[in-house]
Amino acid sequence: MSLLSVQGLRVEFPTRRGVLTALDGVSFDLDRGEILGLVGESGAGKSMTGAAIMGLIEPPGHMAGGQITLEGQRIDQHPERYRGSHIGMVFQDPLTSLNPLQRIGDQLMETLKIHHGLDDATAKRRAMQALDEVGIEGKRRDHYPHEFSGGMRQRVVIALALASDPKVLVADEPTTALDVSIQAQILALLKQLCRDRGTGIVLITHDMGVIAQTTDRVAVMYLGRLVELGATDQVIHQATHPYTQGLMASTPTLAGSVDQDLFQIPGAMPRLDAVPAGCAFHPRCDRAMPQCKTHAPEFDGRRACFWSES
Amino acid sequence: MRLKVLAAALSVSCLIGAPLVQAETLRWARSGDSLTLDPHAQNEGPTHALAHQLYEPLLQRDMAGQIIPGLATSWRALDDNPNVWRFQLRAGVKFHGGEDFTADDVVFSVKRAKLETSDMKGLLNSVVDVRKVDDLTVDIETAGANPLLINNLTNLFMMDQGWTESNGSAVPQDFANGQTTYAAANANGTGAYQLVSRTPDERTVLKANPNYWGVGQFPLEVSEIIYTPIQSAATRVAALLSGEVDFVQDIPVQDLGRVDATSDLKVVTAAQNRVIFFGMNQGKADLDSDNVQGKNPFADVRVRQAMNMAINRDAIKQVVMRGQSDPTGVIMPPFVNGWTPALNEIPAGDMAKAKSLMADAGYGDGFQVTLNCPNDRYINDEAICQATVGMLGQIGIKVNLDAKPKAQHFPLIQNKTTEFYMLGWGVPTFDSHYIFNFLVHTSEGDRGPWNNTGYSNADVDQMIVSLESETDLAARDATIGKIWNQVQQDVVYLPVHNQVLNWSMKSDINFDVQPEDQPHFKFLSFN
Amino acid sequence: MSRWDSDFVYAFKRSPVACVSAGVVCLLVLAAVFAPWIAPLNPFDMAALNLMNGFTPPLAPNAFTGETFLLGTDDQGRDLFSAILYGLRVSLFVGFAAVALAMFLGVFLGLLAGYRGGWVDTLIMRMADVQVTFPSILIAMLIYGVAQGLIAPDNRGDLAIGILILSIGLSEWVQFARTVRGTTLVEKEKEYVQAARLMGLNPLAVMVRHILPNVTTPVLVIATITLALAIIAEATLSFLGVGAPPTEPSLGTLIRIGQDFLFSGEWWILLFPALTLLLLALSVNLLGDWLRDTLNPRLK
Amino acid sequence: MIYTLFQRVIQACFVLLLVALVAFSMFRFVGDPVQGMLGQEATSADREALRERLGLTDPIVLQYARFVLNAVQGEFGVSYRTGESVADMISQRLPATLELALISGTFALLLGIGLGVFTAIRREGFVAQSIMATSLVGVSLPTFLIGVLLIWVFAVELSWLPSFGRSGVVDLGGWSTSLLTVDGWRSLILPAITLGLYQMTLIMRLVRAEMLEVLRQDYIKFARARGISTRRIHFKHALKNTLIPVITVAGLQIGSIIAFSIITETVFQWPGVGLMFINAVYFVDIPVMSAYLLLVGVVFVSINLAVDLLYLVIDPRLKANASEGHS
Repeated sequence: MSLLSVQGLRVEFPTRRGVLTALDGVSFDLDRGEILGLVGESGAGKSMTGAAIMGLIEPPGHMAGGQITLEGQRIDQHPERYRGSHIGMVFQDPLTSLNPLQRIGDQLMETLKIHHGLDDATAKRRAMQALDEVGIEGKRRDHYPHEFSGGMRQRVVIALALASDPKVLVADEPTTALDVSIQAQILALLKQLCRDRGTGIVLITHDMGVIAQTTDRVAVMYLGRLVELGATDQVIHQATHPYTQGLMASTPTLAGSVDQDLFQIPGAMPRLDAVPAGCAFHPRCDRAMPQCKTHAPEFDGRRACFWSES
Repeated sequence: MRLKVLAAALSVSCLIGAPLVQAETLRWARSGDSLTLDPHAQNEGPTHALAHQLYEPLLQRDMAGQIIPGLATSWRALDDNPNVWRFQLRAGVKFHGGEDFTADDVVFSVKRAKLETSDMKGLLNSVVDVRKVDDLTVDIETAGANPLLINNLTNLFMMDQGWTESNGSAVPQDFANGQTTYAAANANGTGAYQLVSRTPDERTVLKANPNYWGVGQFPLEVSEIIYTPIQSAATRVAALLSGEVDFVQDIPVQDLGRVDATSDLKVVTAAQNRVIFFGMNQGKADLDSDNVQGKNPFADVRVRQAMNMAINRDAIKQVVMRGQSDPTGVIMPPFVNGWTPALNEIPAGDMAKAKSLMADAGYGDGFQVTLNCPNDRYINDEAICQATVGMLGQIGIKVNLDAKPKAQHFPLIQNKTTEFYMLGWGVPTFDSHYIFNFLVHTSEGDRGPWNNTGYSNADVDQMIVSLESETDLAARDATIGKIWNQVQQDVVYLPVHNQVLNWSMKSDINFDVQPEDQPHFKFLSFN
Repeated sequence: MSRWDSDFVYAFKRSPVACVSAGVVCLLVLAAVFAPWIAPLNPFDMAALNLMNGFTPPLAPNAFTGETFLLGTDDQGRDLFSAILYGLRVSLFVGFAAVALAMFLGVFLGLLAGYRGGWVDTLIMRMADVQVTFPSILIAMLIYGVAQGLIAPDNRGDLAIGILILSIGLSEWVQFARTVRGTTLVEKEKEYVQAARLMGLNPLAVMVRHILPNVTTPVLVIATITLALAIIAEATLSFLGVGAPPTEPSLGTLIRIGQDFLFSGEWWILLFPALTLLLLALSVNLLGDWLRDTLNPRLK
Repeated sequence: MIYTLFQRVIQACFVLLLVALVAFSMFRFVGDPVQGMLGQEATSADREALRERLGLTDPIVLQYARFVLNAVQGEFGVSYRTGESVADMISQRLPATLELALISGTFALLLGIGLGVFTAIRREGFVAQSIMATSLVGVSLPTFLIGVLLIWVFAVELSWLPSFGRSGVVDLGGWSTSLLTVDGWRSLILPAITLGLYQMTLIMRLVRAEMLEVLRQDYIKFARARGISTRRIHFKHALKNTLIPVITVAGLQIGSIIAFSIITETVFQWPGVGLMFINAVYFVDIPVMSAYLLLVGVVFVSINLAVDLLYLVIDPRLKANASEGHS
């Protein structure tokens, strides 16, 4: 039994132009200690998937189908029971993720007390321990968020997210807002902490470099649908879906030598209210076949594409 | 101690037997407060109204406006010297502090009221000396015979010499320079009520004077008076309607109906000794505020006659005043010596004739002028002006109305900067001379200070001055009649009406309206 | 831009509050503009009034003259319906003019402060701080006092409206200035401004062209809310005796007159002007609220 | 921080001097006090003499210098109307106004914050929407009318509350309070509501807007992701962040409350400085008017200073900046 299992996830947004399907048929599993990358262009539904796992979809959006299980138990019906305690989350911008008016130690203790029912003294000790684990001196627990640099703040955020020993951590672009030099440190820290505790990570990013460096497996999303899923090496080097191939070819660090011209996928991802019939990617696909325009390919556990099946 | 208990028991049994003497509190409200407790520092209605409860003059006007004895029991001009008035003082009168009232106090008080800082000195211009004859007799000497001296003494309050001097108040409070004295905040009079506490503009509490000389002569049924100024008219009405006050002098005319219809309230009505009128500058060669170049339309008597006809006094009474006014054709209330029904006759409202008069005067197309009007002094002053603007508009006079608080309005008249204005005039001496001297006499020197019309008639001036020393009252009255005829003929002013007082009170109160708007609460009784 | 427009129109159509309040505001503004043609009488022409018509109840014949009036008459025999239409005109004129003045001042000072920076900025923004602490009614009393001293008494009647506009306008410019200054500070750093400078164009002129479209939305919202404030401030000042004269009454003056007749049973003299004012201010406020919610991208 | 404070105090003094100039010069020109003080029998010679005595014939600059010098010593002269010392008049009436301002301010703040939070977290709810709509009625009617209507309903028609004045006053050694008696509180209710309604609406709407803004912030999302209960997020995390901008506005509202008490005190005959001021305006009582304006200036400026200081205390970000010396 996998740690986290997402099956046939569907999220809908009722709008004045009709119901928009933000996620459709997203399925994947996550094992203990595993890091699963979620990639795709902006608007592909990566963050929405993360929010769905946390049960934090902003109304009027809602989960319209599928299920999410943690160690075999459904968590999507009462996400508040698992949120924070069983599943933690790290957001993109460490500068805005912390309450500016609360000392970081207090924020940590608050989380610890809520989830573990600790007394003040124990909570304090654990808070200092947690800070220590992310490489922050315990005595800085009395400092306010604005007294830390961006990287340090993200460490605090990670400490907060992991304070309750969650089984799964959803990290939504955890390094995007940071300097490149800090990014690697934070990723390494995340990776190490999760390996030590056996925490599974869903790492949401648009940065293929981060994926290559950090994840065990990777899921590629396009317009709210999963298009490819596989071991990181495999996806990067032997992509089967034309979209994934395009994505890889357009990433400088993965595309080979520097002087080679970067590939660019033609066109832009359509808006959610104008999803093409058939395979959503077909208008931009140079390998589109007639059936792509009429039928949507099923996800077979590895990819969703008529061309690569054939 | 035992004695006291016995006395208390006795008085309690007396109280039971005598229903007239019971503890009754009267909550009294009006729009403004008394300005000072120093009885000589301000010559002003609300100030005198409070002072009359605490202090007493030698003689006073009763609730009907008649002169009655106060601290003097009798008075007469000496047969051998008409310049001297002799006053017999009431015996056995004590001040609130227990001091005896004597001739020395009278001499002191009159002299005090003649000092530079006194606001009452203008009424005592003719007084040259005041002398003690014996402990209960005083002589007041005037420059020349003054047959009407006593009319000027009805608001001249008597203070205790010892108390006043020992409290550093021998000189009246210098009100203008903002001096504060002991006597301005405390009171020691002979009046029917004595001061308990006072916060200016907020609340003044009086209680009955147990040693008052008039016990038995006056009803004296009010044992405590709580006086509260309430500025906002609506709030004043609300306070009366909700039973928070018992007696209000100035309820707006439109609310009298509702007050009267309220089961435990009533309205008592009487004419007031105050006339409302318009003045216009007819003496200037050219007006600044009009649109006529090179001449003054008011200078033409036909224009003034036309205006006099255009003002529909009955409509003003009916609508603006809700019937609560007494339209008049002369700037003199009926209480005043010299008043006749013929003078009082209001001009016929003949619009056609008024228009033809305007045309004859060369203003067939009308003209434009500014009217200055107070908005917080007389009953519905601003509304009367507004109505007048409309009426004058009908004979082609386009009037711009400029209404403002009294403190800003009156300077315009006194500085002679207004050319068309509203004014009200009370006549505390009840004699025509008071009106002539202030409003008709050419404005020069001490005379005619409020005559802003530019009206100047040497004959009239000479007759006015002659009134002051005329001892033959019949001849004097004849001169008064002659002056009035000239004033009416020249249409010096445009009279509107005499104000009507409406005192609103709890229905169980028996109280007549005093024509000077002075409630003397010692006369008040309960049903 | 067109999408913004269509979104805006769509949102507008979907909000009954916005539709109704905009409708009411339009109706009232039209009524005010066309008052001379709609009103049965000219209430400002005192000569045309018949005092005997005073205190006529709505739709009931007057006891003396037999005339009937839709909303009754006031204490001067003035047809209330006409008086309200003309009063609306005065109130709206004061409101719009005051807002225009505040907007002009605010935009100008905001631009200046943001663009020049340094001591000019400090001075203007300090002035704004001080200004904000002094409520409009005190400013109005100040200006009224000064005007009383400086203006010849004969002209005061005509100038009452001017004083109202000046005092309300002068006390409401701060919000405009702050908004414009903020936008100016952002725009100043952009490349096109530098480019304009390099090309020898007047950078300020270039900025104004770029900044004004950027601040249209917030300025519109502030203007709407300020309009409601100005209309109420006018009424309050009329109560204190600093407002429009009773011969040419605004809604505020009508209410001040009407409240004298609250207890005496002539309810219509207060009720109709008060209702009109309430309707006007409420609609403008609701519209301002809705505009702020709809146009503010952060609130979407 | 000391530097900032110093800068602020200097600015405050400058502002006050300016206010003094305005207070002095404007009122110097309104009407003519001399006329009001003398009775109807006064002659023009009397008036000139009085003018001379009051120093109204001196050059304006001299009068201003004298005014400022006296004001600094707490000496505002004497009222033309009542003859009392203006300083005494103010100290006698200030408690009434301050208590009224305090109660209506507290009412506005508590109810404003409470309703603001409620309408923000129940943003779409019917009750919240109704509160928002009715609150606009409160700001769409002039204060004086609300006061008169309250008197009409609660004093005249229902006879529940007094219609005017300040009763049940207890003197606490120079400070008269009406907060110690039932009567005192009863007489406070209507004026306090009248005065506080506008501010309450304003604060409520501000709190709502700020709260909605705060609730959109990342740290609120992160707090939710950390599993903190909605209740705790609203009242612990969001509210405190909401209140920071509210402090400035609320502080400025105290100034408004004191200024608007002119109207409320007139309607309810509340014996405070506002009523004193309006009487002074009608009577052209220059010393009282100038002193009042200066008083309001001092109150406003000190409130501004206090708000600045409060900011430093509450917001740790500013404290850091100020201590580094660049604010």
